[in-house]
Amino acid sequence: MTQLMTEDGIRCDGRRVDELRDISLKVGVLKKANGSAYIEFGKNKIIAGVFGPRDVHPKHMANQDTGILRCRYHMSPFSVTERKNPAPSRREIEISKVIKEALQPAVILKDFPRTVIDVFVEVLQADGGSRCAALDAAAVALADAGIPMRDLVSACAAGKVADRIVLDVNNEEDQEGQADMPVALMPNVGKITLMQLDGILTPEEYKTCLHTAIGGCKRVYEIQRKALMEKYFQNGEQ
Amino acid sequence: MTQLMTEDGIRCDGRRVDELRDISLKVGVLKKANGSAYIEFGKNKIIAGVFGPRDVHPKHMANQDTGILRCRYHMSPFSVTERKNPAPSRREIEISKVIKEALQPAVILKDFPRTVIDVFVEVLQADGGSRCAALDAAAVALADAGIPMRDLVSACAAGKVADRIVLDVNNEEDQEGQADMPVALMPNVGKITLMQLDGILTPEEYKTCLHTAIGGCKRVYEIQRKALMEKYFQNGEQ
Amino acid sequence: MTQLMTEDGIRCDGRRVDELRDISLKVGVLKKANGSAYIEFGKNKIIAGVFGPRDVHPKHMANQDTGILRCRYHMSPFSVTERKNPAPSRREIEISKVIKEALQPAVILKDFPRTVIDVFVEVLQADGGSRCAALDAAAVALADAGIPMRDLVSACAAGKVADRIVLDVNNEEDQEGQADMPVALMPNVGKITLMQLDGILTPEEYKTCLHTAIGGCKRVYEIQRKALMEKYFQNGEQ
Amino acid sequence: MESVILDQLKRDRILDLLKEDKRIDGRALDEQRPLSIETGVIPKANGSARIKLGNTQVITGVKIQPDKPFPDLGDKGILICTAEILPLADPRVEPGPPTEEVIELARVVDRGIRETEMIDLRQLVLKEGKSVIGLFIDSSVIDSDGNLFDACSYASVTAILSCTVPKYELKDDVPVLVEGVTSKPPLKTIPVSVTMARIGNYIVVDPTSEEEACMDARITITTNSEGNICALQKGGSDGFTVDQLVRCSEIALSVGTKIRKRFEQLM
Amino acid sequence: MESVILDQLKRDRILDLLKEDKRIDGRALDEQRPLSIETGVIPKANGSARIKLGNTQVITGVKIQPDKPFPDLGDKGILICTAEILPLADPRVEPGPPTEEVIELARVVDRGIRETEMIDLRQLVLKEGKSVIGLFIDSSVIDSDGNLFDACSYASVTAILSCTVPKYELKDDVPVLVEGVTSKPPLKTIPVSVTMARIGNYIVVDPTSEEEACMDARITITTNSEGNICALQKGGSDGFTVDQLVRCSEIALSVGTKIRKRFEQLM
Amino acid sequence: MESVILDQLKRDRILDLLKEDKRIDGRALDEQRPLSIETGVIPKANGSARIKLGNTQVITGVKIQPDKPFPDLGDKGILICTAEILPLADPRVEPGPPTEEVIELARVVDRGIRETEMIDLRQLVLKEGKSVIGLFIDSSVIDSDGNLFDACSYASVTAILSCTVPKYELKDDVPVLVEGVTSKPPLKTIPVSVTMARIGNYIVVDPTSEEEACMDARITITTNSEGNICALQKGGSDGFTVDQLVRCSEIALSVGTKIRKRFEQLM
Repeated sequence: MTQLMTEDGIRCDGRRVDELRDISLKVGVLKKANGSAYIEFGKNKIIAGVFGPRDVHPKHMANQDTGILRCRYHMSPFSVTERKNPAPSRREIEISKVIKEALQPAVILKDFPRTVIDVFVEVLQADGGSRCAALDAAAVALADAGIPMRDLVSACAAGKVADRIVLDVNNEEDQEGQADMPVALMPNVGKITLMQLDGILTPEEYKTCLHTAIGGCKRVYEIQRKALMEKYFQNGEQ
Repeated sequence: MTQLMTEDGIRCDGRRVDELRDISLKVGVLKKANGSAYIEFGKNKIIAGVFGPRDVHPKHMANQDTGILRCRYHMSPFSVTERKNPAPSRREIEISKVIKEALQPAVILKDFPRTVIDVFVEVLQADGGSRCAALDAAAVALADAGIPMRDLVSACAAGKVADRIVLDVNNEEDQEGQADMPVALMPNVGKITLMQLDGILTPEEYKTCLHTAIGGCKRVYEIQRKALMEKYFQNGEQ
Repeated sequence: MTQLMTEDGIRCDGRRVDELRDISLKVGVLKKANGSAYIEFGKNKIIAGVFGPRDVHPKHMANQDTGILRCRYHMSPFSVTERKNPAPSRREIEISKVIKEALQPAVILKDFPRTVIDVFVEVLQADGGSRCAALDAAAVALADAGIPMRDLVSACAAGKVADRIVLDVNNEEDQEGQADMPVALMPNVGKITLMQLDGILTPEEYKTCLHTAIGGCKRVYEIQRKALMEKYFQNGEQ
Repeated sequence: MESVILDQLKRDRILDLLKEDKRIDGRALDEQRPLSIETGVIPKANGSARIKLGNTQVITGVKIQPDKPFPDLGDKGILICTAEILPLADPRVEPGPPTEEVIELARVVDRGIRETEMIDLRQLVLKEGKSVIGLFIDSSVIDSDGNLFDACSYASVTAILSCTVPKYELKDDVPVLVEGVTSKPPLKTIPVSVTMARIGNYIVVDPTSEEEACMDARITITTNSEGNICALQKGGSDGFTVDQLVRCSEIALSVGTKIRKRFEQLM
Repeated sequence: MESVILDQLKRDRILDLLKEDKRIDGRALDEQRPLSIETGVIPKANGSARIKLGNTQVITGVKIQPDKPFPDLGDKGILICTAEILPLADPRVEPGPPTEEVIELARVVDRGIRETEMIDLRQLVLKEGKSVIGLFIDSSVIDSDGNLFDACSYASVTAILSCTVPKYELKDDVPVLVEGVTSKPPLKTIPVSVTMARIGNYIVVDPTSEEEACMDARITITTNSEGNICALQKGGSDGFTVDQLVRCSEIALSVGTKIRKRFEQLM
Repeated sequence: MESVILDQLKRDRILDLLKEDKRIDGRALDEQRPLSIETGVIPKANGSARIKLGNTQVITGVKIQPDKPFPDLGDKGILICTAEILPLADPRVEPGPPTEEVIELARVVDRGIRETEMIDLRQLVLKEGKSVIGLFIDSSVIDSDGNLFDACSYASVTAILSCTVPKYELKDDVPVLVEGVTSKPPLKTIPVSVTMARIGNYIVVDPTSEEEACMDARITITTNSEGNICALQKGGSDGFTVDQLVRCSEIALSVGTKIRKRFEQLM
């Protein structure tokens, strides 16, 4: 059993309670995809690729009135400690769905009736908070693909560890901590588009945890903006 | 090893050889289905729901000249002693087929070209004779859905237990008895539309068994009629 | 461990290094298939049936500009020592693909746009070299179906056993020998349309092995011709 | 998808009513539909319940049998909740492998029971790392008129509350049933989920399928007997504001308390 | 489905002939097509047979190998009959998971052998509850011209009659093959199935695929060496009268007796 | 399939250039695209590599864990190579079960490593017939621009070269990890695959997806450190002449030697 927090409030990976893990985000890393991004978020290593708007197969899934969004969150066999079966698990299917619903409010699908936008996320190495990191990369990959968007989507978890509310739960804290609450935010619109909770919080802790996560989302947003700027406005000019 | 029959011809559940188990049948138990019925037949608890006539998906299965009938017989995981895997077994697929073929002669499909009528049967608790009980509920659910029919379909098994031909084989008799013969009858038309046999019968016993089962079907028919009357002509008037 | 070759160059089944196993080939053995053939090649017993050109299902797989060829190589559960699961294994799927690509150059598909030619191969009993024997039967079944062809396809393996290059590797030699190289030849056109290698060969042995296999293919071709002649020109007249 | 115009008209109608604090079926915004609970409906199961929440109807059965523990969880019994929407429950459902909607439904129900630690799984161990008791809690939706999350959750929770655990003993490391001896399941708390829909700026509790068809977003919040929040799932193709999320947690606690009292009467 | 008019014409033609007690291929109504039986066609299998029933052709192989018994059936060996219609047998068959027709075919063949107790499975036990002998009897239809039920059944029965059972002994609870020692399978009776089609009011034995395409209903009745009826399956989209069912049982007994004599010559 | 005319024009253009010994991207016919190799990119795996071959990009991870040996191969450890084309790598790829193309890809990569006996599997046995070490070498194509065979093969080989094997010891027949003790994998040779396309009468090394779209046939030849040929796979819808096949083997040996030097620097 790991000690998750010192008396001085230092977490098992050396962070303070309100500190994010290291994040590095790179836009446009793939040639064939219309848009792509690679994120390292703590020990998470995740790549996102976007295709579309394009024709829907099978055709009966197309919608005459709007474009549709599809998402696939998938973990590589070597991404976790014990080799993972490559077939999608029920957990991966559920995460694919909540990620899709988190991105959907940000994407202007009405402009592309009868088409699909496909977002594919591959977790090459998994750590705590992989669904948030996946969302952060996916949102930027959508922007990189030139898809019209109302806002970015920025995601980060908060949680409860050693009786304290902490930002950005890592793998050990997720497994041995008291609560994990992943949150995704449209930072300019101010909407929460993904929220889940596993673990036990008092009503007061619930509010604190939510605000802590939102603070993390906003910091992630700055990193996403910077990564897009780096690709599209490298030389400082507009 | 259960003793299946006393010297006085009393069966392990207290019935005489020509006695049916208790049957209760209720029509119109579901809101979303176009027709439905719930049957308790001994310890069987089975619900049937009907949709249609409606469009066929996938479309290439539609028939220009006639409507088609589809059936699904399915057992709930908790319906049997040992928890059942929810995926359909080969046994369930075969029973779905023989139930479909037992109902088909009674349904006037020619009137609804290019459409499908779907009959879904769920065995919530299974006892001996579940396919007969399922058929009894399904036939009534078809009528409840307003599907034009030539006749009802009434089903009941007979069998051989302790060297005697008995009506309406229960679970213990099915497993330890000598023969089980489920039969379905269109009672007014006089046609047998389902018949199977597992076990060994002399030619003479075969005839007796068949007639015994038909007698049971006719008694079930009265119960089906009464259940439909109760729903549609509750106040005695026509 | 079997002794695979005597000092006199006699192989474990009594053959010399350049000797084929017994081959018997019969054309037109099935009634429903448009073309068919049955081959016994050593202990291999393989039947091939061809349907087409016919409509493609599902339709989106059809090609406006050309016919397509599909192949299925399948092993019966009783074809091998340990009972085989009837579901197609990855090995069978790969062999289906290389057989299809070996037949494709010989079949004039351009004449039949929007259609499919289906080649089904069933291995009733398997021995070494079953993919070559399957190809030999399939090519003749295509001809029997009246499909326009540029050439036949004749297949035979060579390999390395006890440090010598041998023709037509049998089961024991395949499993305990040093190399196995199945080869398919369009004998009149002079093209190699299937070639694989498992095992280790020097560059010089590689060339010898390839020429040895081609020699085998040519002898198989004579057997294929004779089998077709027997069906179509039984009385010696043209 | 076929009737976009009708859907829009229905949404307009629902929103117009909401502006007057009314719902299409006459309920208050934070009012659940009538809830009926029957237990013991499947005598062959170790526990069972039939729930009617308005026109939504769910049957849950609990099967309890010895099993091998999961690797690394050798000191805990097994708990698996599944959910299925039977094709007779809904014209849109087709037989076949579970859709992502059904997988989400089952996983949310499962987490609501697992994360609240309703059952003390440590008390269900026959031999650590070798042999444990497994609880399989399978829910079948037989009539589908919205809010399957709460209906399946309530049916699962009440089926557990009503179940009896058969006794098993190890003989030569093989679990053997001890006939006639049963006990109540080792319970720690009673989880209650409350699902809400956001339609425009309004939060409505226990949406019908009509309301779900035009909602913007959905949230399911599970609370425990101690008044804490223990599981949450946002769904749907739009989001919530922070204020709405706080309001939802308050509704979940107050509605949950009422429901829990009904459940406690079953014990 | 494409050629409804042609199907109707064909049915009219067949019915016109039946009124004169004739069939389209010249047979009497209760006459089977020519039956050829070859055994030992797959030497690598423990038993095998190739059956031609008119143009219908089936190959069956028997594999015999040690296995674990089914739970609750620890005092019996394993018997599993499968059937497959190979895609080369019929233009309508596509590769893929088995259809409901094929599942019914396999299960009817299996029950015909299982319910007659053809093989005394109690003699195939190495160690009760732990280790038994399994017989896997796999049938492949390679040419499909009607009445696959009887063709697969005859191929399975004759493959069993011709098989030799290898000897296994337990060493440290592991079954080990005793080389060179085999025995005949422990047989109790010889089941024979007879399939009939009803077309109008006529019952015809051993229908071709042409007759199956326009039949009203189908019945397969299996009898044993003692003259009893031991398995039955009605199929098809219409029914039978009681009189027809009694008549069918009589035909099944008389035709079955003739076929059984052919089978007995193989022993 | 949609743009038959464009494909034909592209093929004409490529063939015209080949007549002048040129390729569409300026390479010589026997010249590979730039190859970049990074190892250790997935620290949680026991070995890993990221390969870029032109615009084709593959990541491979090696997982090493105790397993049961295959029956009849009780004296050998387990080696399994898989390959997957991720849907983000290629607009034509859809999620779902592997296509025949992907199955061929994985099996060719696997045989290239297995048949050359790169790893001495006999050294990976904990207890003969009972417990062995398994190497799972999983390749994911993340950008697909032709010649996935070599890209996956190189990624797999370099991931193996860079991996460390954890130590396991049997305690009561259960394999237990010995913390902190690792070793290099037991290597015997370094296989290098070289894939060539035939376009008309020209053989080009390392085809791009543009070249693959108009090639006549494909061949992958794997050679080992001793200069022998150890695995070969012909693909594509046309064939090769004998002379071309000999020429291809010579190219595979000469190009393979250069690549192998790059690999050896990783050891």
